[in-house]
Amino acid sequence: MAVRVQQEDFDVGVESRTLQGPAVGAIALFVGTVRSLRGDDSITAMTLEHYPGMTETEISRIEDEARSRWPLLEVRVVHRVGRLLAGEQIVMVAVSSAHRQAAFDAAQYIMDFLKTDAPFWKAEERGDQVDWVEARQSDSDAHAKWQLK
Amino acid sequence: MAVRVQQEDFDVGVESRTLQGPAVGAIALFVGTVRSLRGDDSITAMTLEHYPGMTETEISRIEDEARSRWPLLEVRVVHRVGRLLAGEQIVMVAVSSAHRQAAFDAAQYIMDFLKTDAPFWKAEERGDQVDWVEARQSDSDAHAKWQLK
Amino acid sequence: MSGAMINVLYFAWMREHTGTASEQITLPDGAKTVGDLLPLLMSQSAGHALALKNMAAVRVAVNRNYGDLKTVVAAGDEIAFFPPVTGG
Amino acid sequence: MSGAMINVLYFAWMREHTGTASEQITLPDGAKTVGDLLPLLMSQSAGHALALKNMAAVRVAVNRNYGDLKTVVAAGDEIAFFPPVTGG
Repeated sequence: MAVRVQQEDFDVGVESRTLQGPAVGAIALFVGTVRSLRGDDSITAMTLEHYPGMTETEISRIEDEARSRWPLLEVRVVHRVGRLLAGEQIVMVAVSSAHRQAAFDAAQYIMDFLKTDAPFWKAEERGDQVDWVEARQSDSDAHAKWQLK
Repeated sequence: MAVRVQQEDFDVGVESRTLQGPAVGAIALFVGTVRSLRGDDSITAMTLEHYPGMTETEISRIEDEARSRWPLLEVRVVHRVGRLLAGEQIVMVAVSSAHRQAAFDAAQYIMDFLKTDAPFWKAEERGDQVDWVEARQSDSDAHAKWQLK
Repeated sequence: MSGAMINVLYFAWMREHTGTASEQITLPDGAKTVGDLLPLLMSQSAGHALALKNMAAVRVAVNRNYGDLKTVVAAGDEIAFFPPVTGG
Repeated sequence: MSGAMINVLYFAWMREHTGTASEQITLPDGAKTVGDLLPLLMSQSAGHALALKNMAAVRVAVNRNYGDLKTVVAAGDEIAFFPPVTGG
């Protein structure tokens, strides 16, 4: 299965190599990390929760949509759950294709839909305070732009 | 220096980690590999030559242009030269930013300009035959689209 | 007769408000859709009422597929309520 | 008097055609631009003439910056001729 939800960290180099193959000329990867600095603010950690079963289903559906739009070879999505410290890796989307445009577009498409459709929730820690993150309008906008294409 | 031209292979995981920092939320990476299968055809290896001195200057200029368009944190370009076998990594472009859109756009921009402006040349091996690769119109088109934005 | 059961899940701040991640409820007589379940669910506790009072801010899944208040429910279904997602 | 020297580089198939990666030439009297160098360069060998006959298919750099046939050259300059690039 091309989708993994796990507590453990992942190695982008190892993942990238598993996407290789004789027809592959391009691999696009995206890594999301726990951003500590937020203007004057900073967070020390976050905790990610998800809906087991539905998460994998949704991400596979997003992958299928991407494959219907672009000639992709391999697709790999790894998303961590549990408590992650500032700077840690959260998510990786990696796509291989013969040419770079398809790989870039598909990686971006999968991230945009993952952000709005995959059932994950983040709670951020600022010192002793823990707050659930609110959904961002910019993510809905990024999702919506694909409907126009 | 954010640009390296080298014969040795590189590890995408190691490179990705060096782009991390407290303000980073997104890392976009692209890896180009030696594609063996070309329809009914296949290549066994390629040899890359470049113009030492000018290569680094051109890629640094492309990086500066990208930084003037998007709020980027770290930029890393590694390009291999010499003889590479089918399936080997050729080039990596990696960009970190607070948010994913800037990282994706900048990685794609840098790749598009690297393809048309950085002085590298490829010769492909098919059995005993060695041919210099001709520049692709699609790369000029990818370059040209940025002028419209 | 023993009523038809459905399983209800809550995530993130909705789980915290309701105080439960998962509860079995009996499908009320005449209930056909997710919306028909809300009066019963909101009567479970003050926290349930708070969690479910603004359904415009809540997403619904039925058997792990996105739905809405008009999605049909049947015995054995898994109904999930959760805030807009924030992963990635 | 000893002429002002410039260094000329060739890459990829142009290097193979000319049989040289780098050559020192004396800046011809009155030569002000890259285009003014072509007659001398093309006279070096049949391979040179072949390599430089279709300048629409050739890119030019002067001191490691892109230029064209109208770019001004001076003593000590490094002039490079190469095909459209194919890296990445």
